[in-house]
Amino acid sequence: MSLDAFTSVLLSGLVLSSLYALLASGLSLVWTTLGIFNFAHGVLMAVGAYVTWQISQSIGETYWIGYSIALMIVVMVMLGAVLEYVLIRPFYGNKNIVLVTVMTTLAGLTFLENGIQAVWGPRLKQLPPLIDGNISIHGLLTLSAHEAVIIVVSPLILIGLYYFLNYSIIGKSIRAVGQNQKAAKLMGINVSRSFILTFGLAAALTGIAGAFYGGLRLMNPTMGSEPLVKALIVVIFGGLGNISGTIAAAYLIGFLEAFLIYFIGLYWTPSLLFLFMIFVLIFRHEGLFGESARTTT
Amino acid sequence: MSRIKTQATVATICFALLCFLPLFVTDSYIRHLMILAFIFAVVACSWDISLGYAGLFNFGHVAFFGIGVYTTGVLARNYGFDPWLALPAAGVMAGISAIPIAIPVLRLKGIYVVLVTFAFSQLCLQLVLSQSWLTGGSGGLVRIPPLTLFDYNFARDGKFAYYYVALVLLVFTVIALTRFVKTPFGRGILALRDNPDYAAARGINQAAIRVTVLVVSAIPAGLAGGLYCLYFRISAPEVFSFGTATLVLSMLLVGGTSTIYGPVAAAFCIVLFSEYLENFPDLNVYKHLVIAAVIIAILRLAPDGLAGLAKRLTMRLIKDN
Amino acid sequence: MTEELLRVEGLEAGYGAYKVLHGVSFDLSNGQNIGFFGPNGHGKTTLFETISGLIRQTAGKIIFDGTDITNASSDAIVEMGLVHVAQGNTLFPDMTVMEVLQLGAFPKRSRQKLRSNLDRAFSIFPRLTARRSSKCKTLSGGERQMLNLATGLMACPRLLILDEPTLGLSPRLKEELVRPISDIENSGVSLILVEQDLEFLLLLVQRLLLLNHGRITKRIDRQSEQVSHQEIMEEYFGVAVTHES
Amino acid sequence: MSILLEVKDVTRTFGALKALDGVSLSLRKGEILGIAGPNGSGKSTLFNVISGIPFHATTGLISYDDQEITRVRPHEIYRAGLARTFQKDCEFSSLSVRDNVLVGAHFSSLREEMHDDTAIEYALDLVGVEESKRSQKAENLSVFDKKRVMIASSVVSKPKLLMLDEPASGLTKPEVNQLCELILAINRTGVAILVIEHIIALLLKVAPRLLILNEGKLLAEGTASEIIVNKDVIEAYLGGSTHP
Repeated sequence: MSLDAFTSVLLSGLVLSSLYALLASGLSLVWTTLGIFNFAHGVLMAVGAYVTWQISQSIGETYWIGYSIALMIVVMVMLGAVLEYVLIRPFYGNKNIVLVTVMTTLAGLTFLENGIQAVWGPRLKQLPPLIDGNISIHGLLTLSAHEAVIIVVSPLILIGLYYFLNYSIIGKSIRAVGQNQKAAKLMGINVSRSFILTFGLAAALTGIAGAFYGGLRLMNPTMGSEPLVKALIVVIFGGLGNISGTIAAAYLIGFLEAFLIYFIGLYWTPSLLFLFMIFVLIFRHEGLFGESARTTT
Repeated sequence: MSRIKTQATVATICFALLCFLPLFVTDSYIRHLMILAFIFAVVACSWDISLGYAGLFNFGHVAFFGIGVYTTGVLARNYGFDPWLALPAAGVMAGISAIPIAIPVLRLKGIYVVLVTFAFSQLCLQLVLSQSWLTGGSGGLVRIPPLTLFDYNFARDGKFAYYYVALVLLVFTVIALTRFVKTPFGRGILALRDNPDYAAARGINQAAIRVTVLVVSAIPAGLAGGLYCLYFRISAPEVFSFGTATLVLSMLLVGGTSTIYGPVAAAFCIVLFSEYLENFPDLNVYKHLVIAAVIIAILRLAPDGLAGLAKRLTMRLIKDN
Repeated sequence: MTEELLRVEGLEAGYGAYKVLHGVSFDLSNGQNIGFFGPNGHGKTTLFETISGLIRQTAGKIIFDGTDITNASSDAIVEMGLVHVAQGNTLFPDMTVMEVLQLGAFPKRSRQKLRSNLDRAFSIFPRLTARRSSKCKTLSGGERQMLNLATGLMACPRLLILDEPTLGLSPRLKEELVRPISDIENSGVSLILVEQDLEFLLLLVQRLLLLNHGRITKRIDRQSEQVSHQEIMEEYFGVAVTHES
Repeated sequence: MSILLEVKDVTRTFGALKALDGVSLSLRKGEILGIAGPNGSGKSTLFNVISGIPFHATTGLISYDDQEITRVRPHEIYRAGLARTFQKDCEFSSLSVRDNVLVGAHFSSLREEMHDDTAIEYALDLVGVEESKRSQKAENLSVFDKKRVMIASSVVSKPKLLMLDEPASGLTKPEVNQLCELILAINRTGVAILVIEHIIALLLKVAPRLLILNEGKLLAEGTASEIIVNKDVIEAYLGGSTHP
């Protein structure tokens, strides 16, 4: 493996990892707090990208794309809240909630995917990069400025998320709801408000990933489905309900994937990843980084 | 009239109607829709055994269907097997592949079962995609030989013969599964789902039940896959996709779990409803939006599915009379 | 001091078709403490979960400090100062002692007093000071109970419901809890205390209520009546005791 | 009479907590033995480790009918003739009353003898569930009927030992009396019975011999009249550790 190839694998691994981490942390957050698995999570990435595109079209392309992204985050938080209200809330207390919400979130996925198609049509779109141009370091390593932003900003967002969850009272209350709902209620925490907030937060994180992605590749309504499956593998590796484990796993899987593709090719890589996932589930279903698993319903 | 008798009567009438339908309906498009409904009804009601009756969040059931599609496709297309042999082989193969799936499922519960079975179906998809020498990769296998009987070609009779093959498969599946869940062993499956600790205290071996359940539910799904392949004469990787899983799962949940006949009824409703929407070309992009919204609405308004709704309605009728 | 703090009238509640409470009524004035006892499975926990808004009642009324809280949400009830420390509460396994205490002060009325309440909690339960950065799941049974109590205090309660705070504790640990609980009492908080241990209850409360089959079947006023062990044993073990002996 | 169940020095720990701390007991064939103790004294844990549901003992030895069953899987323990009941969730909710009992019969060692339904009807007769309720779903029954059906689903397998986990919880006084009659009637058919209760009253009526558990240890053992005057027992129940 030449140094050149090595650095390019490393870079693509870093970009992938960053996007997976944003996506998977939201997925994991929803699982931890609400105890449900949101299959509509991936499509939110596409929604985020398209909404950003729409905003940037409306306010004019002379404005920096970052403003559109900021507005998109607001929209995504509201959309997340609406999804929680429509897809999850009616089924609290249902003894089959895990199963029913698998179905409702799948239906949500279908709805949003086709909704995008209906609203924005099938024509492929692309977002402008956050920063134009390329960065070259000692001629060793060349990457676009946009990729560099992704690599730098994503960890910052995740660190922010980590601090929010661990050091703010609202973040702590979200974690508390995930660990023991009854005790949280008895402490005066409004559980349904926490749920809505969690969903909104997860949607925003995913939307950001979508906006980043939309600056890298062409957008389409199903652009979130493959990353969702990857995020799922990440969440399993990191341990369900373990945010720091999830983030670590995202970077591990991102690199692993980049190197596997390089060494064994595009075709065998997904099979191997799924095989790993099954083995992790069988032998260590608390994940590689988890110490204790949430007891499932 | 007791509920069971009513059910039996309704089922017999439906069966008789379906038997004679092709004699009156010569439109091959309607026959085609019925064949689709029959095949998906088999997949949906066999899924009900693991998901509804056993309460296993098995999300990989469609993989059994896909395994059936590819077993028949590979045997009939690549190895020149007689389609009549390749069809049962699909059931056998699906049944056998249920055993490796059962192993992780034995140790896990809840959402972990969803995830591991989901991973299994994704693994199947990836294997199919990567082994193009055998499976045709993302292009799939095409020009698979159809069913024939002596010189009679099933593919050239306006969907007449396939209609009956699919109907027979559905009727046998429904009868076999209904009987299966009524046996004492079948009662044990429900007992284990309702109360695992108590079930263990009454001699029920969880591992044995789970393996049996997965194998029994996989066989009809595999057969349905085999028939699907011989009918469409292709094996395409889409059968493992999210879309197929969503479609069948919606039949199951809209129909109502642990009823068998509920998912069958829902399969008809959903296939026909989604085809009916095709009549409105303007609606085309909105078709899936409408279906998704209807599914959410039904889950919300009738948490036990159509079967639960039907039961409540008959109860009310009985009370009123 | 005789101003009424809590009044429960004809409360009925249960789980689905299974009714647990068949019309429970009692009241409590400001500064007063009452104790509940009675066999397990007779509705004590259900009663308190209904009062604190976790379970909806099917009939009856709950008045706290002059406000009808019958249909209030659990967070609104805590916000008013009615705090329920649940039985054998496992708290939040992956959170540290400090975090749990901070969450105890989640209600707005207690947030400004976070610092002073923390100091108070650590002075009542010095053992928690050393464990402040340990995760809950590593705590011993006794430490958990202390954290439970301390967390309840963090919310600035006016009425504190303690559901079996000594469950599963050794006699020595039980004894250790008497002082903190009476400290809480002396700080002007009213208590509803549930205990299996009668002696323990009698140390801390003025009035005893026996909950039997979802009804209050006996009320004992400590000031006016001499509590007879024999009598309580009979209630507790059923008539069979007197018949056999 | 020979020994049917022998528990030797059994311990069960959960992390730092010792739920059972060196408990030993033995039960003869056909005997009724009562086990009482305050909450958290380890009664249920004792039942759990004997039946293997949902966990086994940490250390110690349990033998049943001269065979060691300390780590045997729970469904095999049942097939060997040791049936237990539960304090809560006492039904297979979606099954009919008859099917609740059928499951108990079908998965026992008696499967081959189950040619007809007479055994099921007999078991339901024995516990006194009315004919009219037998086709209903078990979840619609009253608490007492659910408990009776659960007992029927165990006696139908002709167990040698029946373990009743707080059978009187949630019952009214007249129902408790009926339950006592039922326990005695089952015992007369030769079944040994181990019953745990929080309320001693029930035990006093049915069990000639009693054990009292407290804090995971055996506190006292003796006949009913010996137990209720035992100082340690009164103290364990009503406290007193804080008072001289």
